[in-house]
Amino acid sequence: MRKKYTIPTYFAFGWLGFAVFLAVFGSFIPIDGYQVIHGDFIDSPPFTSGHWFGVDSNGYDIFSGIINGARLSIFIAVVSVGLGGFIGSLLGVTAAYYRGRYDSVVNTAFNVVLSVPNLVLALALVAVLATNVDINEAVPTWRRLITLVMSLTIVIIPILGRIARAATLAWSGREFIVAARSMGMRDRHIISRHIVPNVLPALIAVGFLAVGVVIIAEASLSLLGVGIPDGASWGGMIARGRNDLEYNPHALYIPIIALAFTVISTNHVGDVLRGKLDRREGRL
Amino acid sequence: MRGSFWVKRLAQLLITVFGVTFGCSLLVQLLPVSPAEILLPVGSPEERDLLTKEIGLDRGPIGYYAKWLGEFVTGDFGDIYYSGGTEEVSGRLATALPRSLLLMIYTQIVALSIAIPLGVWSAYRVGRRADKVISNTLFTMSSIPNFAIALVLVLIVGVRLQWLPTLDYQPFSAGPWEHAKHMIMPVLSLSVGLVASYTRLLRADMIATLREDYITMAASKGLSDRRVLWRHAFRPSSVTLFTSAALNMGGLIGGAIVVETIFATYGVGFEVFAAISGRQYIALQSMVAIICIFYVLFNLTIDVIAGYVDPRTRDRRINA
Amino acid sequence: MAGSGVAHMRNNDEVVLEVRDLVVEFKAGGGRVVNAVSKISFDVCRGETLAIVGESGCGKTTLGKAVLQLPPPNSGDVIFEGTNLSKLPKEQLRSARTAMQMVFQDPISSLDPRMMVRDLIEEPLWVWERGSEEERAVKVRELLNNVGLDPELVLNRRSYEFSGGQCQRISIARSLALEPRMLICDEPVSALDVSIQAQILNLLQDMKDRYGLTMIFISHDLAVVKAVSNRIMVMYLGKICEVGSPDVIYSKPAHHYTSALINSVPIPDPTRKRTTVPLQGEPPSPVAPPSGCRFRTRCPAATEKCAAEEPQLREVSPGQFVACHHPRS
Amino acid sequence: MNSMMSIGNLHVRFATPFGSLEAVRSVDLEIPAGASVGIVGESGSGKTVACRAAMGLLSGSNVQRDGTVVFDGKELTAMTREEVRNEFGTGMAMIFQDPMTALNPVRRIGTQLSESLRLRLGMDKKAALARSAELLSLVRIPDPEAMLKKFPYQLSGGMRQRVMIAIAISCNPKLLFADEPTTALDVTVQAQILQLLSELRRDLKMSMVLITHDLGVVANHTDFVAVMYAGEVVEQATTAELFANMKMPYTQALLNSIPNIEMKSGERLQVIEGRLPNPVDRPKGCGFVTRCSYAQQKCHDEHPPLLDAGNGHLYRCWYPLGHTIARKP
Repeated sequence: MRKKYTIPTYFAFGWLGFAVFLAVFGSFIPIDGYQVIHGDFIDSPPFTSGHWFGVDSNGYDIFSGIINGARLSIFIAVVSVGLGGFIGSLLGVTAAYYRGRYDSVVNTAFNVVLSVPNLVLALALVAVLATNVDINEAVPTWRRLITLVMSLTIVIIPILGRIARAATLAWSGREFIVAARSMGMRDRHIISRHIVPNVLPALIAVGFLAVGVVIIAEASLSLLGVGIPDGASWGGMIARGRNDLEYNPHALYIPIIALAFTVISTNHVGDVLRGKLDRREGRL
Repeated sequence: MRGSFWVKRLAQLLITVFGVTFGCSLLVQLLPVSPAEILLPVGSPEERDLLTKEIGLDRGPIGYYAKWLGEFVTGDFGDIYYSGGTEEVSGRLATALPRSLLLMIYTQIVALSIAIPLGVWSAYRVGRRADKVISNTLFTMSSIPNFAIALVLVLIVGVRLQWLPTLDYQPFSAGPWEHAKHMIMPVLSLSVGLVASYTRLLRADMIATLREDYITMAASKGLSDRRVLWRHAFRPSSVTLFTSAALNMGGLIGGAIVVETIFATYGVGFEVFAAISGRQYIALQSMVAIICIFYVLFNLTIDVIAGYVDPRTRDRRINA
Repeated sequence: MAGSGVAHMRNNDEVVLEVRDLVVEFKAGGGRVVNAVSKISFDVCRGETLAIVGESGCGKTTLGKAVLQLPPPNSGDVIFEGTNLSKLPKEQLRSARTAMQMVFQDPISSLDPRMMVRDLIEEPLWVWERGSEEERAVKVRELLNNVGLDPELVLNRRSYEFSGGQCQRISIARSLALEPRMLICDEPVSALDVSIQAQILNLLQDMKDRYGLTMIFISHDLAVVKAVSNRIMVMYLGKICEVGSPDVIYSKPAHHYTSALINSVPIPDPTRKRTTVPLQGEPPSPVAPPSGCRFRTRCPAATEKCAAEEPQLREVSPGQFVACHHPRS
Repeated sequence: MNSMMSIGNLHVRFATPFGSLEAVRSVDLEIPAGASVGIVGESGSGKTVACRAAMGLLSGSNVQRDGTVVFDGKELTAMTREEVRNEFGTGMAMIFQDPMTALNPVRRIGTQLSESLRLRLGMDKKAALARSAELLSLVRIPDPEAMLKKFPYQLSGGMRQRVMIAIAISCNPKLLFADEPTTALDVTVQAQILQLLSELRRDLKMSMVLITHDLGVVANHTDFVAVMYAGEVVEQATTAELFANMKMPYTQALLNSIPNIEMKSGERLQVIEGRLPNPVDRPKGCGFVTRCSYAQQKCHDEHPPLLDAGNGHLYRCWYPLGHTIARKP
């Protein structure tokens, strides 16, 4: 009875699996590190032997850059969506379940954060959080990474929090919640046994879309020069490729393609999950 | 009773502006160093004290915010500090805001005028090949970030074909074609994703509406498909579309940072970015406040539009 | 009607549930208030089935939920087996509620779609930690058998795999798990297909006998009510019109509203056409109910007195109470 | 008697992910001019689909319709969509079960009502609005002028249903399909609407098809009845004949399982056990065989044809009621 997946869906799962594989095991692949300079191959086009994706104008190998970028982009996206999703849904679910003053405070806070454009918020947070006591001293890389993840987490909280709140509002109107209350169930059990399992699928579906949002936001920040230092992420590669458009376009479009494929895949998976969910709920 | 709704709504929106700006001013307080030190890295301690007083940083978080708010409402948005002197934020915004507004308006016009017919048509042909082709293409388009489109446009149209200039902005007074030449690529980069998301929204709502009894009812009156689609189905299906369009306006005014940077359009987004990277926190606070006020204004417009598009929402307001 | 009054209260040892002057109001925005239930009193004796009948919007569902304190009423007392539920602290109310359970109108919405039938029915036992895991499993099977479902076939399936009638059986099994003494059924068959309604009604009767239940049966359908109840209470716009035994109420209704309701039910017999004129108009809004008797705007016998003075419930024949200034004779 | 509509061998199949679903199979139905024909059945019996298919209102790539429909001397099944559309409003009209969803929520009553007058009858705006007000008073809506300016959400259920009737009769249709017109309404309002429909039918000399699950409604408001089960017509006769001389065990079981206002209180209802057969995978014999208390081996093996008991009374049963056969223990 289960509807079979279509070819694009297999492709999306395949690509995401591949990207995650690269992110996790990329460092074990026997190729040169992304920062090794191949002086003889500067500006080599793709399919040069030993450099499948070519070499950029700094002499960096693009293939190993993509692999390293996958690690960074996916790490940042998964951590900030996971953390932001957790905090956001905690707030959203409890707010919608208990209602009252607590709910209006949470909802107002979500609205306040959402009224600032994503990128402006992330930029401002990164700028403030990554300021050193001695302003002339460079901020260490690990701190910039943490700052970036924190900022993107804060961007994600209200996005997923609002979804969790809306879904909880819809489910708590169902009569099985009244039934649970009438059998004397405690609120925290109602939330953990009845609300969360029903809200979770929708959140996971939207979570995939949020991964796309975060990957794009991170790349935008890198383009603006406030992302991961050394331009190691996909966004950083795009930013570097931009400087040398005319003679070395593949240094620009290869990371763009990698990024676009990843975002298309996460969006597609999110969409497929949501579609399945809608069909299931359509039967209820 | 309707009055009380608007009062409530306005209060909600004011709270939003207040929350955003107060949050911003708290961020300034959270900085591990005094903003005066950042703004005057080479100044003497006396000069810094003077600046601290001028900004109001010596008054504590609330005092600082009150001073900023007092000045903001009288139109004094603060200054941008250089090593050589200062520049008023209001002056910068006066050039940047019209650019951003035009960019936003063109983008919305382009996006909506493509998305509406496309969404209605593909909902009407739901499940057929044309609908599938449209949906899949749009889905792919919606996943491509706007900066990627911008960069590819620059590469192909600007650098290779040399059809359009890749940088700078020209006002309308410099001639319509000059103006348009500099706007086409930024507008295209921003609208591709919007076309896709608007079409998807409208298509989904239209499909749901077309299943309603009142559509069968309209068909059973002997009306043509075209009339049923546009007169009966479009309006009740368009609330989400217009809501989303209005919400995007705020984002387009301040959030088109990357595209404005790539094409050197220098609108509000670019100014925000410049303020952040130049650590002009006071200027940033005022700019974010402006963006937020626009967001709020567009939110109010949604309420008016939604009340017109779907009269049921008016009633819900009374019962809200 | 729509009157208040306590003349119909029985005050004997058999009374299990006593509700006094219950008021439920909702805020409707703009400072307006929906008068869902206005000062209603009634009692239910052990083993009895009280039917609450009325059209949509008369407050019958709200009344049923208010008895369970879901949510608690604005004022009034609900005294169940001598305990005043309206005055209990939260924790004690939680355990007191288990003696009264509810069956809902929408059988699909009342079951969590993510849970298997096994867990759905075990849940109340789990909440109160009744018995060991094995004992609970045995109990679940017994309950399913009792409501006419084969445990082997249903235990590991989820609610969306079942039809409305089967869901309602599962819902009934769940409500019986805690062995309540009272069951409140809120329109339990109105969402079901005609051929299924009878199955569920008969099942409820069987369960009542088997578990010695006292029941409150809420419905808009006079025919359904007649089949199951011992005592009928007719409601209109948050007030009581008439209380009495089914036979009396159906054969000689004293309230004009009751009589109109009975005459509106179509009889499946083409040789006997209704001759009476149907009641005109529709119920007014509970936000601004009419003064005096709330039914007067549609009543064929209304006089000035009905606008000025609210009728109180009074006995017109043994066991039949009516709130009307000009009852039908 | 002239025929208003004659449906011959109508089949409707839906393509679903689970296989082809035959919602209507081999339905033959005659609607005489000026008559009121009731179609009775449970949900899923195909009664609504059959009527919409006959009108040509089912569209979509997954629907397949076969058979002939002749309306007022014209063969609808041989006409283009455009030609069929020209029959709507002036020839055929329809009213729906749920007045909440069948009126466009964002357009004023006046606009919705005058639309077909202007487009189909070519009236100008002023004349159309004036005629709209007349139509509203024809369906007994007080203050029609004010009603024209209202939105559907501002009306009660009964008022919406009246508006819908006004829209349906606005172009003087010859045939009105009423799909469960009172199911969503309260009993007292239901009686008003049914009476209104009967009067309008008489005054405007319309034919009417009344689709319902309620045998009580059919008994009082129709001249002919067709009973549908699992996509087929299983019994068909004049209303008087059907109730006087039931042939089909299903029809009788349906009648007996409905709670009847005239039964004794506490009396047990007769029950139809089981459920409708799965429409994707129908049994090869009689569709009712698994639920029928008279079923024999032949009923499992062979699909019964429509048989004639004389005077137009058709039934689809190997062992009709009155036939001497031992009832299954």
